[in-house]
Parts: sequence; C-alpha cells; structure tokens
Amino acid sequence: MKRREFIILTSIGATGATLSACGNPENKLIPALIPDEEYVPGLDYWKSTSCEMCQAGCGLLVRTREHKANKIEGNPQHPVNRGSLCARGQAAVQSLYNPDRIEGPLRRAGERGSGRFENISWEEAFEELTAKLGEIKSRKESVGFLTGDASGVTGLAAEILASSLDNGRLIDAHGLNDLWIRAGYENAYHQPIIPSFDIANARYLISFGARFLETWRSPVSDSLAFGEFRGAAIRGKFVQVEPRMSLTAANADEWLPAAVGTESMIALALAQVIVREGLSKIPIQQNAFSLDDYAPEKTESATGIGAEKIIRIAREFASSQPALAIGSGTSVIEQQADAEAGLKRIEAIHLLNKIAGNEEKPGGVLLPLPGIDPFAKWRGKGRWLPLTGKSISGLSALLIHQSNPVFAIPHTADAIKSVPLIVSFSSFPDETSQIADLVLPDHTWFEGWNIKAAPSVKSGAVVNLTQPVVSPQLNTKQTADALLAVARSMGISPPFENAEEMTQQAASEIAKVAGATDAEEFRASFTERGFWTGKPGRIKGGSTPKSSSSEVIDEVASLAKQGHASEFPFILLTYEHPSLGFGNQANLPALQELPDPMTGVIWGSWVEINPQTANKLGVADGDLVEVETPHGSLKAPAVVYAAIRPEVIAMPFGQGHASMGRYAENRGANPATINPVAAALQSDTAAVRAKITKLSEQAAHIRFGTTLPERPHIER
Amino acid sequence: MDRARDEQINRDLLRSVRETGWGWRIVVAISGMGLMAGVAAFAYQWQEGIGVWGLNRPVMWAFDITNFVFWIGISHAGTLISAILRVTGAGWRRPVTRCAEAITVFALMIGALFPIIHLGRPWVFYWLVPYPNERGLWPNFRSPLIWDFFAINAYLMGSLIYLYLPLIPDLALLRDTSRGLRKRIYSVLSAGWRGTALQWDRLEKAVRVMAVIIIPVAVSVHTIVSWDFAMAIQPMWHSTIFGPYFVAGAIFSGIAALIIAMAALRRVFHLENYLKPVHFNNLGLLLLTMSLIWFYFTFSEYLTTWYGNEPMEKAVFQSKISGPYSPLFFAMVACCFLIPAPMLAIKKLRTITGTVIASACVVVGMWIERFLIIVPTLSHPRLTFNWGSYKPTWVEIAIMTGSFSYFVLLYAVFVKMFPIVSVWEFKEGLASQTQPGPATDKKVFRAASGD
Amino acid sequence: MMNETEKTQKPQWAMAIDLDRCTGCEACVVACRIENNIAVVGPEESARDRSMNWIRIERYMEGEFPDVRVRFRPVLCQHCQEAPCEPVCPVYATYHTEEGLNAQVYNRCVGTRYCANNCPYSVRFFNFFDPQWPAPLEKSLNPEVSIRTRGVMEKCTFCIQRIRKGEEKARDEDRAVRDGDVIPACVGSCPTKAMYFGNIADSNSEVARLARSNRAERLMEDLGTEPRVIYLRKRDQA
Amino acid sequence: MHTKAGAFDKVNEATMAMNRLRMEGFTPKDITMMSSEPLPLDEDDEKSRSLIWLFSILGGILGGVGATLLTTLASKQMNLVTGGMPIVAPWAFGIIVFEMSALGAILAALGRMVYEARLLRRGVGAEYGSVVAQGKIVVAVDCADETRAQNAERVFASCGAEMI
Repeated sequence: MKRREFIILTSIGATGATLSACGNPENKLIPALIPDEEYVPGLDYWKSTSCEMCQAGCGLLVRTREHKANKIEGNPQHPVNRGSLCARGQAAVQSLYNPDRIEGPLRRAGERGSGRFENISWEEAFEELTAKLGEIKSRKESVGFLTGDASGVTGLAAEILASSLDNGRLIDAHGLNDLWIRAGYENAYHQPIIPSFDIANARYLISFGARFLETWRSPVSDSLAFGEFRGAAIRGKFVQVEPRMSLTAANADEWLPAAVGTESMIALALAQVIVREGLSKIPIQQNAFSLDDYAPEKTESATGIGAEKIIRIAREFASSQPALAIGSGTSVIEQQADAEAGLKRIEAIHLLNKIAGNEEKPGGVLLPLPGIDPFAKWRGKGRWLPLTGKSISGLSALLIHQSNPVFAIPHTADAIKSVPLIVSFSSFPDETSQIADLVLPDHTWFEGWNIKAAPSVKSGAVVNLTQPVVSPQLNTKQTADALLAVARSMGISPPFENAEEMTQQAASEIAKVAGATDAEEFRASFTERGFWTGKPGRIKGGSTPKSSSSEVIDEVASLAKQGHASEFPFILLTYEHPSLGFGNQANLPALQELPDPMTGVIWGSWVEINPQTANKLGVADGDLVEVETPHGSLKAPAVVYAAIRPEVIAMPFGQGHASMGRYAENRGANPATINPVAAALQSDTAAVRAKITKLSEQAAHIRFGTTLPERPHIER
Repeated sequence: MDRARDEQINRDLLRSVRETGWGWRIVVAISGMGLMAGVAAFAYQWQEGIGVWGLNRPVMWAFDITNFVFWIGISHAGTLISAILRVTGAGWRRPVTRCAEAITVFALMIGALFPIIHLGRPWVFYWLVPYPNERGLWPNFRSPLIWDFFAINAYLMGSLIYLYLPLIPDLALLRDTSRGLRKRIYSVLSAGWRGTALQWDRLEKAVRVMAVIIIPVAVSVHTIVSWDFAMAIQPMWHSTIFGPYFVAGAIFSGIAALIIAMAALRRVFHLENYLKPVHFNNLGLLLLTMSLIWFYFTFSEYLTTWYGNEPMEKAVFQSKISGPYSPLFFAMVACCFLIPAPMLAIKKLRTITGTVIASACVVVGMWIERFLIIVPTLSHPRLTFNWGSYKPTWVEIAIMTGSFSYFVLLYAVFVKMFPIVSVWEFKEGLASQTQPGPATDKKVFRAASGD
Repeated sequence: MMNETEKTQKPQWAMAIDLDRCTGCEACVVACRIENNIAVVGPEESARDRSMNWIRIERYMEGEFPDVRVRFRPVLCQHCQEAPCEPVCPVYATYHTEEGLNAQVYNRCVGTRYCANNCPYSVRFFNFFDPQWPAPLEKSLNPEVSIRTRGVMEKCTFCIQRIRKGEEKARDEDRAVRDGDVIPACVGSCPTKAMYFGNIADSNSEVARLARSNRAERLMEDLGTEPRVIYLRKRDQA
Repeated sequence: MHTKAGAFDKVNEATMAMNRLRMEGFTPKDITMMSSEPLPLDEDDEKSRSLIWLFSILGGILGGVGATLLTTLASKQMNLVTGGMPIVAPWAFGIIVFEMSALGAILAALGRMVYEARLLRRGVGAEYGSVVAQGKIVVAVDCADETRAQNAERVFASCGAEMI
C-alpha cells in the first residue's frame, strides 16, 4: 500500500524507540500518512484492519516493515477480541504470501476440469466477461452470483451488477447456515434476532453442542468471556452436552455424552426436574413441550445419561445464579430428515434460559437490536438466496467468489459443472476455480477494502473496516472493483468507483448513526482504528429480503437419504476442524502443522472411534478405515478416541482437497462427500448413519505428541 | 641362541609384512568399499543435513552415539589389557599385546570420529577444541563432551606411544632386513634404535611407566563416556553405577574384539605357533569373568530401577523389559551372558572356535547394550506427551558399516606394515624360558611363557 | 561470578500460566510460529517427529468412556534458573543471562543436541534440515528474529526481541520496566488471557503476585531446575 | 680412534668378551653391546640411574597445573553462567586436570626415555649391522689407539667372535 501508510502506536508495545519518543499517549492509535520518501526502513508500521478468516469479525493490527506484513496481533481496543487472536487469525499472513496464489487472470485453455489455463490481461478478461454476460442478457437467461461476502462490498457490487442484468440471481454461500441459525433463535425467542450470551458473568453454563471455544460464532470473544467465567471470584461451573468430546467439552467441568440428537431431551429433562421440584424462579406457562414426557427417568435410556445426574445438574442449574444455557444452532440427525425437529430443539434449549429467568440480565441472554447494515442505503436491489441445489439450477453463467462449492458442498458440483459459463474470483487454485472458464483472482483481504457489521457484542454494535495493509502482491483485482467495472461496461453507472469508495461512503452513513458531527473526522478515526462500535441504529434505506427457513427444511429433506441401522450401525458426526474450518484454511502451512488439540493429528484427516468399538472391529489406532454412508464412502486413518460414544464415529471437515496448492492438495478426505446435510448447513451436529470397514492398506497418519503408554505407530 | 629357530620366528612373524596374499587383498578391497560407502553417506549427510538420519525429537542421539560408545569400548581391549598384563607380569601376554594395542589405537581413532560426525554442523567441530582465538571464545569445561575431548586425546596419545615404544626394536629389525623406500621409512620410524643394553633398559623402564599411567587413563575414558549419560538427569541415565558399568562393559567388548582379531590373524597369517589355544583359553577365561561382572552390573542396574519404582525410570525399564525394545533387550542378555558364559565356563567349549563364537556374541550384545542405554531413555522423556520412537535410516547404517570397514582396513594396513606379534618380546619370552637362571632376576621380564 | 548488585537491577523475566483459564486452543502456538519464524517442516518431516513448536499444548486424556478427563498444559522453555541444558553444552551455545533467561546462541551452536537430551521438559527443537520458505512466504518472516540453519538447536526465547524493545522503551522513558512493557507473542494472542509475563523481581508485578498464589506450581519442581514458568493449578483441584 | 666390533652367537660368549675387555682396561663407557632382544644380563651398576619416573611425575604436575590454568582462566574469560554452576567449577575441572596430568606424565616419560636411550640422534648406530638382525650379539668397543684395538681384537678372537 503505497499511498497510505498508517503508523499505529498501540498498547501492545514493541513499536520501536523512535515512535515512542514522539510523546504520543499510549493506547491511542496515531495515524500518519507516510509518503514513500518518508518511509523509514527498519521501523514497524502498525496498521489496523479486520480479520476475514471467519465470520466473527475480530479487529487486527498488522505489523509491517519494508512494505511487508510479518505479524498480526489482535487490536486491543476492538470490542470483539480485545487484543487476543485465534490460531487462524495468527496464520492469516500465510494466505497473503501463499506460494500457490493465482498470480493473474486466467482463461481456460483445455477441457473443463483439465486444469490448463492461459494467462490473459485484465482488459481481455473484462472484455470477454462483458461480451458473454451481454449475450446471456440478450437471451434473457440467468446469471448467478455466488459469494461468501454477501454482506460486504462484493455483495453490494454483485447486487449492482445483477441489476444490470434481467435475470441476475444472488446466492449467499453462507445462506443456509445463516437461515438455519436465525430460524432456530426466531423459534426460541419469537423475534428476528441473534441473541448474545453473557458467558463471562454466568455462574453456571450448560452448552448443548456449542463449541464456543473453537468454532462457534465468535471463538475469541467467547474465549475471553470464558476466561472471565473461570477467573471470577466464584468459579463458574460449565457442563457440556455432546456425543463426542470436543475441545470445548474437554474444558467443561462435566461432560454429558448424550446420544446424538437427544440434546433437547436433556434440556427438557432438566427443565422438567426444575419445574417439578418447584425450583423455577419464574412461572412457566404452558408451552409447546409437554414436559412430563421428558422426565429424566423416562428419557435416560434414550439419552444415555442417568436420571440422578440430570436431577443433580438441574438442581445445580436452578440454584446457581446466574445460570445460562447455550446451544448449537443446529441439531439434527439426518436419518430422521427432520429439520423442523432440529429447530424445535433450539427452542427446548432456550426453555432453560426462560426457566432461569436470565433474559437481559448479566450472565444471561442478551437480546440486542438487529445489527447495522452499512450498505442499507443502497440495498433493495436484489434478494439473496441460500446456496442450494435449487438456487444454482438453470443458470447460464455463474460467478463464484469466496466460495468453493465444488469442494465444500460436493452435491452441488454436478449442477455447477453444467453451467455453460463459470467465472471464479478465487485467489487460490481451489477445486471450483479449476473448472472455471475464467479466473479473475481477487485480492486477499490484506490488499483490499471491505466494511462489514460484526455480530453485536455486549457493549453494542460493531462495524469493521478491512483495509489494505500492503500493496497488491500480484496481478489481482478486488472482486467488487471487477464487478463494478463489468457493470459499467454493461451500461449502468454505479454509485461507486470502487470498493474503497464504497467503504468510505458507508463510513459516512455510519457516522450519521453514530451521531458524529464531522463525518470527515469520523471517517479518519474509523480508518485509524479499523472499527466503530456504539449503540446500534438503523441506517435509512432498504434491506435485503431474506429467505425463509422453509428453504432450509426443504433442502435438508431433499438431501437426506435414509440409511437403515442394520446396514449402517454407526452414527457419523462431521464437525468443523478447529483450525482448518471447512477447508478454506487448508492451504496455510502453519495450520496444517498445528496439532488438532484433541487428537494431535497434523497434515491429515482422521476418524474417531471409541476404543470398545475399535476393539470389536479389530481396528487399531492409525489403521486405515473406510467410512460408508448412504451418500458415499471415504478412507481415513482411525484415531482410537476414548471420549466418544461407542455408537458414534466422528470426523473433521477441512481436508480432502483435490486442488488448492501444495499444502492442501491430496491430503486426507473430505467428509462433505458423505454427509451432505452437514456440509450444506455448515453444521457440526448434522449426523448421518454410517458403517466402518477396516482396510489392509497403510494410512498416512501423522500426529504430534501422544498420551498413550506406548506409541501405537512405532512402525512407520 | 638357536639361530635356525630365530630365523624361523623372523620369517613367520614378518611374513605378513613381506608377502601379500589374496586373502589380505580381498579383505582390503571389501573393507575399502565399505569405508567408501560410509564416507559417501557422511558426505551426503554433510550436504543435506543431519535430517537424513532417523533422529527425531525426542530421540536426538541413536546410532551415532551408540557407535561412539561402542568403539571407545572396543578400544579398551588393548592398552588396558596389555598394561594390566604387563604390570602383573603375565608372561603369556607376549604374542597378544601388540595385536591388542593396535585395536585400541584404531578403535579410538574411529570412536573419536563419531562425536564429529554426529554434530549438526560438523564443519565447526574445532569449536570444541580449546585453542586461543581472537574472539576470546573457549569451550565450556563443565560439559562432559569437553571431558570426552580431553580424555580421548590423552588416551589416544598414550595408546599411540604405548603401541609405538615396544614396536621400536621390531622397526629396527625391519629396517635392517629391508631395502629401498621401506628401509628409509623404517629407519625414520625406528628412531636410531641400535639395541644397546642401555636402550633396552630404558625401553623397559619407559614401558613400565606407561603401563602404570595408562591404566587409570583407560578407566577414566570410559567412565567419562558413561558420564555423558550419567551427568544428564534423564531416567535410567542419571546413575552412579554407570562409570564402572561402562568400564567393565568396555573391557568385556574389548576382549571379545581381541579374540576375534587374534583368530583372524592366526588364520590369515598362519600364526598357529604363536597364537596358541592357551591364549584363547586365557582370554576366554578373562571374557568369562567380564561376562559375569557385566551380568552383575546389569542386574544391579535393573534391579534398583525396578525396586525403586520411580515412574519415569519405570517407564524406560518397562519399554526395555516388555515394551518395544524387549526383543533387543533379551537379545542383549543372550549375547552378553546366556550364550557366552556357559560356552566359556565349559572347558571343552573354550576352544578357539568356542571363544570366537562367544566373542562374536559379546560384540553384538554390547553394541545392543549401548543402543539400549541411549534410545529407550531418550524416547521416554518425563513429559509423556513427548514420547517417541526411533528407526535408523540407510545413512546411519552406511556410516556404521563404514566405521567397521575402516577398522578392518586400518588393521589390515597395520599388519602389512608392522609385525603383529612382537618379534623381540616373543623371542625374549622363549629366552627367559630356556634360560631360567638369570631371567628370574629380572623384574619386568619375569618369565612365564605361554607354552 | 556475576555481580550481585548488577543482577538485582536487571529485570527477572517470568511467565505465569493459569491452567484454569487455558482451553488448549493453540492460538499461542501459531502466534509463536509466526513471530519467531519457526519453520513448518512439512508432512514427511512431521511424520518423523521433527515438527517444531516452541510452545505446545500437551494433552493428557485420562479415564474411560464416559468418565474421560482431559488436561491441557502449554509447555514452553521453562527458562530454568538451574537449567540442565546449559552446562552440558560444550561451546556455551546455551547459557544463562543476567535477566534469568536461558539463552540460545544459534551462531555458536554446533549441534551436539546434548542440551535437548538433558532437557526434562523436551522443549528444545533441532533443525534437522534447512528451513524452507517457498517464495513469497519468506516475506512474512519477522526481520527481528534470525532464521536458524540446519544443524542448530532452537527453542523459546521468551520473545527476546520484544523484551529488548520493552526495555529500550522503559529506558527511553527513564523508568523501570513494568507490566505491559513486554508481551511475548503467545501471551498477547491468548484468547482467554491465561498467560502473564513480567518481572518477577518486582514484587508488585502480576507474575510475582501470581507466583505467590496458593495455586502456583512449577513443572517438576523436585528436579531443582527452578523454572521461570509458573503454572496455576486448575481451581477444581486447588 | 676407531671402533672394533665382534659378533657373537651366544650370550655367554659375549658376556665373557665384555668381562675380558674390562680386564683389559676398557671402561664400560667404551663398550657397547647390541642385541636383537633384551638380554638377561645382570644389573649393570655402572649404568647411570634413570630419571624417567621423576620426569613423568614432573610432567604430570606440569600437565595438571596447565589444565588448572587453562580451565580456570578460560572460564573466567568467558564468564558465563551455565546451569547455575560456579564459573570455576572444581568438580568438573578436576576431570580435565586429571586427564592433562596423565598426558603430561606420558609425554614427559616418552621425552625422557628418548633422551636417555639416545634415540633420535644422527650418526650413531652404524655398527648395528644386519648381523644383529640375524640374532647375533655384537660387542663394539671404542679404541683410543692401535694397541688397544689389537687388544680388543684379541679378546674377541679368544671368545669366538666373528670380526666385523
């Protein structure tokens, strides 16, 4: 970034003597525009931006020197992460400097899927794209825009470009997951909100499958809260209910390995005990559940958790103040193909909060106003659809950005491959870009602009600014800029020149909400700090209509395949990898070599099997097994894992890339191929029936550390 | 003096120097190739990094240090044994000493290479040497590795001198019976030896002094090698028994190596009249003694660990007794005790073949012992999360092969250059036997001939 | 011998880790890798147990289903005051600084690996090969931390580069170092704020306070290594 | 002055020759006896006393002192604390002192032996002919004048020597 260089002095120290000698107060971000001639080599220049490795929206300070970013720290002033940062965020510099980035625009040279491309110029790329879109428009055919950045600049640019076409279809890569979560809370709280939970101040916490220390919603923010929860004068007690012990459950004081899909039964059993013993603080009106059916004595055989334990925990929950129950947004066993039942479960979990009477109280459930949409002023031009089989059917062109559906949701791959024109904006040679006709590589978020609302925190709404910390490293272009350029050549005049202008204008709108008198000053401070936080307000303008939860229910029903227990005796859980996520981070070497905290596995996939089960199947730790579900099968090495129910096997997402650069390719297996519901919902708890067979082949199985009395993989 | 017999002795004992047989050539060719393989493997390691070995975290030492300890152990064959025999005046030692002392020198030379080979950056090995330099940098004299440096140097220097001194009269003999380039070389090496009564007297005195000094040095060398481990606080390393345990093990493996070398020399150079069954019998008895001592030490070592039941020690113990290292452990016990001890104890089996078989077992067993001292401890660090295992690569095996080949090659070349049985000492032994009268007066050359 | 008065004037760096807060999330592990240019060795080398983590989360799983307990413990160089690794080094490549740090001099290291063998905490990592940074990944390297070549040992330095900057800053401001001047990468990243770093010689510092806690323990105290990393036991055990 | 030498087959012949030579007035210094193996002769009281033992003790002391100085001074120069040990660590340095003492003793003994045995000197040893290598015993005697030379020759002849 040559035009703007920000030096930011921060409380995290380590900024160099000359800067601290300026006499500026600490804990304040001091902006300074450093023209090239004033740039001092050997000094650290700290720049603020926002993390886009997940949806949590942590604030970052990036340390740069000689125009190179070399370290990311959490922004100490940012209300979400308060200076802390997770493993993914720490590793993000390796995406900027990834050796396998796509260096410039490409046009397919061989057969589709052959992986042969030729280099073209951006002018050629735009010309070709404009011409093809023009043709499609003239034929009145549909063009799809699939993006993982629907709420950011790309989404708005896509809306603008879509408005220039007659049949533009906007598809949100996170749409299903988003809808699913929203629908759950809407069921529970009868309001279109996503509540936040005051874990820090709770004294009793029951989590139903929410891996809030790893992947759920906002891991850093929740970890900070958990630290306070643990560090408080009266130490909080934490109970985790889930069939397979995750890192989060490992940190619980008590782990209740309830059978898959029975979390809600546990919740209702707890509620039943509290109500029947008259421990509830507030009167419980009759609700959708007939609680007596869920008495712990009646449900213990189904859940696998003894009644005495439930009664004890119920009493503890009722007697601890404040007590809080949180739950994963999804909980569904696919065999039942009953997404509605899953939604009902969220309601059951939150019944406990109602019984505890903790709404809008410290240590309880906070129901914030809906967050700010920075682009509200320019909305209303399109409706975002979730990524489903339906939403990608019948397209003549599909523009794909920040999404890798061929890998992440493999059941959409055939539909995508049948689209005549595929344009990928991927920065990396992922599976989807490999079948594209045109590849127009995006900047990484270290090089581009964006503005987004982060999930609200206790103190209020948060709007994050992502801004360039280094100049573009390769011949890439920010996708929003590219879409606007195409829109202009399609004959419309967008209200913005580029993404930078979009963020600046959006910032001016936020200034109004914030009540800033001087918009210019607000923008300057916003740019320095990289975020704004305050009381949420509504920006005048439209809003993007959201789809209804019925789309989720329909999609799950269409994807689910019945499998019979006699043929598929096990239940497979597929979960988000703590660091590799759903596979988007698989090309970062630091994360590939980061041991999974529970199993120690690095550089590969694994299947967790209970020792009893493994014994029955004759499977030893490290043996290669085949996991088969009604949807297909895959091979992965077994990890004999004590902390999982005997009828359950578990496997993380994240690996199994056929293409995505040297670090990700041909490593492990992708469970999305055998559990499409979980893949589509991006859910940890969508289970599927499965069977396991031991194979005689050797598995590539690498682990860091062991706790076993003798290393099982001595023979390598 | 019997001229004919004298000449016969000269002919027999100098045959190895004078004649070059096919057996010798084949041995040199094979060992030369083995050495080349080892050198090539080391060059590869130098070029690529020590990662071409099978080492890992936590097993940072394995074959390298095993070989180091093994060779230093073998080196205790010669000087120590010959010094003890000399000091105690064991007459049967005469045909044996040089053969043993040569083993010491070559085994030490090879052993001393391993600390260099095993370095991550072998090209800066000289940083371990205390030499004055402009940066004022010195090695850390508190490190057992520096003790090793001093001990091995002292022992190597002492052993070389101890090998050389009794060689001088034989060098003079070679000088006087050869011509051309060889004569010139032997002239230089024999340092003007004339065989005057004064020279004989001083030689005897000097050898006696050496013999007395070299014994504590030899003991200290293997003690210090054992301290490389005993100074560390790792389970089953931090043991006070290690010093004597290692010294006993060293003498044990040293005698075994000596018996094998003697048998080979006897066969190749037809020294049947010089290296007689009685030598093998005596050395076999010594080997039996050492085998018993070895068993005693090993038992003490394992018993205290087992009885103490300290968890970290016990983990290492278990891995050896019943864990992945147990096949090696029981192979070691068989090779060091169960097989050789009965063989050597039964007089009928204590033949040349018998002692050689027992010795071969002992050499293998003692190599395994060193491996089992190093690797199981390292693979079971205190924090069990870091337990590991080890598997050698071809590079380590090639370097080890190279070291064995180098030893054979050095020995073969030595035999080609110098009489492997001390000519004058042998004659002296005969003389003291045939002329008992005056010989009894002499202190050093007290006669007790081997025959 | 070290001048005693001089010694007391120097800050004595120490770390405290609250095991009750630590969740084992491993943010510190990556933070350390990026800050200290720790090489990623790749799958083949990792399979040979050569991956490097100056700080690692040790996981101990006990019991059988359903009564499984898991304990996490971040383990890094304990900066022992009586460090077993130091005297065994033949070339002084590892020694003790006046600030109580266990220093590792990469340039001087010849690679005997003796220090690693004598470290009871297994926190020393050896460069079996030269590290690889496929272009342009080398641009992400921290210019303040040297890249280690093959054949040398490396380990946690308590982020010595940050310590130097913090001390420099305090000196510029003509004051003693205080809490917050030095924040090692792992401490800074910790999402539960389970790690504390500071001058244990200053009895008012947070680490000194925590070191006096009744939950304070040090790893393998019985070995007499006197570690500078203080662990605070989980409160359910206290 | 020239040297006369006689070669003997038997030890007692050579001894006899030497005794007779002495009776002829030759000093032990004039007479040199050379053999290919040490001869079981009586202790020669005229032989100078050997100082090899003394020298080796002195060498040992020298080596020990040198090692003490080396370890102490070098460690003080480095002045680095390792493992909480003192800079000058007698327990550890003692090992080096021991090794260096032994080495000093060995080297001093070697040096003294070389000196006393008159090894490594040019121009001596010409008399040592191939006859010695063949196992004969050579007695050489330095003769100041012709008369003495004749005396020596006579003695040799009488004892059955082969003249060289």
